[in-house]
Amino acid sequence: MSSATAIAPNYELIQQDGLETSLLEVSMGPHHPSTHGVFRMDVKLDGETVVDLQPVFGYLHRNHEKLAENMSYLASMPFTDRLDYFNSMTNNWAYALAAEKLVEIEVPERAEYLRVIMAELTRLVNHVSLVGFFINDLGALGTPLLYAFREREKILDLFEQASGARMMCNYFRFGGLRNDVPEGWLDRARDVVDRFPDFLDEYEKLLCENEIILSRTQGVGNLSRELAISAGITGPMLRASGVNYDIRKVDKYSIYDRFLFRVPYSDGNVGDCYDRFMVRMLEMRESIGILKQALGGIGDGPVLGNAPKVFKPKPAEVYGRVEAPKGELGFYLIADGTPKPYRYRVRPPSLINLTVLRDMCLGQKVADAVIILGSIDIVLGEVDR
Amino acid sequence: MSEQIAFWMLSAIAVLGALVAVRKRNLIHGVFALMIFFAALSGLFLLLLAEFIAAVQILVYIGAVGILLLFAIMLTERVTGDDGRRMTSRGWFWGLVVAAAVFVILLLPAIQELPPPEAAQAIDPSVKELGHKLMNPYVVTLEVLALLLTAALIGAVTAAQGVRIPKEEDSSE
Amino acid sequence: MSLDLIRDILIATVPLLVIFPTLFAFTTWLERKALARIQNRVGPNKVGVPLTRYGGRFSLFGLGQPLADGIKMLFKENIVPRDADRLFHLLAPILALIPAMLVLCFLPLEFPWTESLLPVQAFLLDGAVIFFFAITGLNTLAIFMAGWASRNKYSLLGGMRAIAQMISYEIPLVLSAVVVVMMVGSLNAAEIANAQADWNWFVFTPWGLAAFVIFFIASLAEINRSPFDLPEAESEIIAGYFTEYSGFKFALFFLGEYIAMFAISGLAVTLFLGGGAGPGVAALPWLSTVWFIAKIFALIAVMIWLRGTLPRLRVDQLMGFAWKFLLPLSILNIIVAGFAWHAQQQASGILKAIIWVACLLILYATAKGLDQLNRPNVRPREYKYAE
Amino acid sequence: MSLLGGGIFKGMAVTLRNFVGSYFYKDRLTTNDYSWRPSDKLPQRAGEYPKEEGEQLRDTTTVTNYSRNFPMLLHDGSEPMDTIRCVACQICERECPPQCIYIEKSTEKKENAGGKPQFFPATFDIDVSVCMSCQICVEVCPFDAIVMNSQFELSTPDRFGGLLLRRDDLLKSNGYYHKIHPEEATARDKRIAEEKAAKEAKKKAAAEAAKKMAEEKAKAEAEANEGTPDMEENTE
Repeated sequence: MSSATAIAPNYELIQQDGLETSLLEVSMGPHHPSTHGVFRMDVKLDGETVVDLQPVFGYLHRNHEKLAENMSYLASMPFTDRLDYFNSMTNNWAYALAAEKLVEIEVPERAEYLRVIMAELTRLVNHVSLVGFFINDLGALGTPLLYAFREREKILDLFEQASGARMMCNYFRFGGLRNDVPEGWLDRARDVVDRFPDFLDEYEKLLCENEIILSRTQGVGNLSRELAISAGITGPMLRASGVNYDIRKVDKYSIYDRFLFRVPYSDGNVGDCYDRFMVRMLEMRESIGILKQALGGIGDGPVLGNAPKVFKPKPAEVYGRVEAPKGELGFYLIADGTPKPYRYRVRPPSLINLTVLRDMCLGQKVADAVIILGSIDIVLGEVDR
Repeated sequence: MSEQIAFWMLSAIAVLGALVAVRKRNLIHGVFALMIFFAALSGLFLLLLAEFIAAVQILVYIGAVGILLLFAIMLTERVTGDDGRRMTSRGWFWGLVVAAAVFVILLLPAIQELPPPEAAQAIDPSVKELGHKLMNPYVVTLEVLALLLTAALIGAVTAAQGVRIPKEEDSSE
Repeated sequence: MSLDLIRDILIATVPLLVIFPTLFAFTTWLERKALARIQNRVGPNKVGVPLTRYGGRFSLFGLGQPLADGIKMLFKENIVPRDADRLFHLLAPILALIPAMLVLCFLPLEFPWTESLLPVQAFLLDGAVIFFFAITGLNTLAIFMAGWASRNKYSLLGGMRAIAQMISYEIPLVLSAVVVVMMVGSLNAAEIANAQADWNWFVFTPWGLAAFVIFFIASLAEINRSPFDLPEAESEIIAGYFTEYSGFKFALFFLGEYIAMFAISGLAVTLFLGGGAGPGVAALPWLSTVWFIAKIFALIAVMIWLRGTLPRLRVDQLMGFAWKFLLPLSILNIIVAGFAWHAQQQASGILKAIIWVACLLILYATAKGLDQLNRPNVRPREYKYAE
Repeated sequence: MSLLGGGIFKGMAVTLRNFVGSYFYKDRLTTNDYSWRPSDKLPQRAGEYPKEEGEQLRDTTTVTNYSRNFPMLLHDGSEPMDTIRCVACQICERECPPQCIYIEKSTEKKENAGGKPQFFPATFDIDVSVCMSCQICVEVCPFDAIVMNSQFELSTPDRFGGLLLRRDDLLKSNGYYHKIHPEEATARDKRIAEEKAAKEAKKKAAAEAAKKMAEEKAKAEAEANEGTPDMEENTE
């Protein structure tokens, strides 16, 4: 591609009599402080303005899908942790949901409650650290990020006590959970959840009115409602563009229909970085509401249903999806009667949300490209798989 | 004594800087050599107790003119030039003659050993005096100059904005 | 050249060369510690006496950390990119340090032991303030040099940003200092400091306060401190102009940056915060040096605090802030100060208070108006909820 | 009409509160100063990392009772190989997602903890540079022979042999297991006892059914693991 044809269609180069300005091509990444992993953006700059951007990924490709097609259903459960390593609980859940559809296992009620609790805690972890990273991309010296990590630590402690690991939880099983939570865990969780709103108040005070953050994020990286829908964007990013769509409400999977919660979304006028940031901030409050209801309503009972010891489903095709913190996470499985899936396909929210990066970045400054990428909320483990 | 040493050192630096600035093919190197020359000149002014002029020398010539040159050079294509090619010109002889003539004319007052003009003794080279002079007898000149510079600035901005060439395809944008 | 002259030169310059780099080492420790506490961390707390076996045992709050860092910097490999302009790559960090060290001697910092001797201190120059601005501007060149010589696109972007930013912010910086120069009627730093004796600090007047705020903001930009650290914006252009620097050259940049921080804070103290004035100075003259440095550290503490709190501006917003907000405001401030000063010559008591309040109101209203004009649509938004 | 720069001042108030609070509240200063181990006990060189059981226990005090790290093999009594629970059935080897276990079955049988003559693992290697601590092996083990250790200081200058845990490195007593994971170990022991009681109650029928099940399972798993790469490549 020559530089003349590669310029974005809606951008005009300023041309002067006899003076030609040339574009500066910068390869941002794969080792760049703000690409959230090994991701590369080939950016063409006119001064500081982005006139073209090519995302390049695949540096973290680990053959996730093909690996899973060559091992038993259960054995790929720990690999789903590594997709979006911030949210291993929801990854587990999406996979478990798909597999449970294959063999139709009843999930005990206590397990369902615990699943909801884990998923919403995961949402808190993800959103709170995403906001931290996002402000870090804006150039803060990590202060919001470290506050976020301080709170995330408390939730990770809960995860560790329940599952034995802080990030690679590997906690969900077909038909329930691997083990029950230890004694006193629910009280500790209640304590963490009760104290979380105080932290959110402080966080909002630190960030939501800051003039610099407001002027940096508003009007930057606009994503129109139409483009968001046609590109298949899901999750908070879609809601920030003004579409009211939440799989927890649409599918009512698990026991989400028992809880009262609201889904924040913007009026869809701009759909910029500020909307994406605020929608996540507001979603955390709703998650706390769900958590309080779930922790209040949970009863005793088994946590693992009547799962067969050898998981060998009949030939079928299923698609299981959950509202992961980053968007719709789906697993598409084709069983052919053997203990291994014939086809195993992940619909990663990060990758599909990333597809509109170029459209959002064109015409913005190079500093904006960084925060637009931050506001999409990608995890390269999930993008590259 | 120490003034003497300082004078010779500064003079040597100034001459060297000027020579390098003229001889270097690499434009950026040349500009920086020019700045060294300016800095040495400012030092010479300081030796003459003309501290305001010295400060202005740095402020204007290094801080503004030098940076302007750098920006201009950034826009040119072959910044580094090629040092391999020697710098020659057909008119070097006449250039030398003119340079010698200017040198002699500049040197004449020193050679003739004229008595210093009376006014020179009366000048108190303080910043305050300078300020009063600028604001009292020469205020009109100053204002006219300021106006001229402002006009130049606006002109530069207009020239730099250039002409936007509209694209044929999407005129709606 | 007599020995006396050499002795005097040494006495006048060596303290500056010793005290400020020492303070620099202390400030890096202070900054790391304070930022750590702001972020709920502990900060450096292990290194006591580096290179000895007592380092771990007597940690002294990690005070040995800067020393250990210095030793580490000295021994690190000096990496020069293959295509770099080797001469300029070497000169840039040195050139960054020279102006920063040079301007220190324009500060009215009186060391008790220089008083009896020949005062070589350059602050006796009549044009000290203007010299200060002239020489601070040289820093820009060093940064451009570093950015250009590294042959790295990020470095070049950083260098370009630095030049644009420093030239823009020099104007409000100088214009806000003009108010003080106008009031005192002198460019001499010592005279300006002396004019503020007996708590007549300029920061306690409305125009002085406005000028101080403008000066402080502009000085943050001038020394590339957060939230104006665009030339070294880590999340965008790696480390900007010193991306390709390592080892001791990097340390020199670092040192230059901090010395510039001291210098510009020192000028702010001189212009607005009464210089070395403070309680007890009349009785013990050497206290003035202590007060001066204490005030510098107060300003630096605010800078650290800002760094721990704020994200960075974008490059166009940064330029807009200088040209569309600070510049009009500082020009208005000069006019306001001129009128108010003449008005209060005749007035007294109540009338003076009214003039002051009016000045404050005019300045604040203008600032607010400019803010509204610059960012008309930027405000928190309302969000809808779906049940 | 908000105050000019009000948001910035609010933010600065928050950071100031955190700055001051970090001196007074444990909540605001979550960083641990690793005071649990005196500095003279810290390993001075690579290779000096503790391998003995007592040292490991001290290491594990920083992690909670619930954490898991790498697997270990359980034995019941004092002499490890006499009371090893593992019978080298190789289910874990087959199910291991990253394929980091290598087992060689012994040729002759030997009395184990249950008092019955059984096979035992002649070789049982876990490559901890590959292991991802997923605990699948623990779940699939029908004999409760493999559980998760919480020892984490395994760094070594030898990246091949040093990271390959042999059978004798892996063998840990049930008592050690009780120390590091008290709740889990108690629950497991209770379950084993219950199963044993139930087994004795209807020995015959259960034995019959179990045999059938095991055959089926072995067949299924043999199918499932066709074409998986040989472990030798990993361990060498």
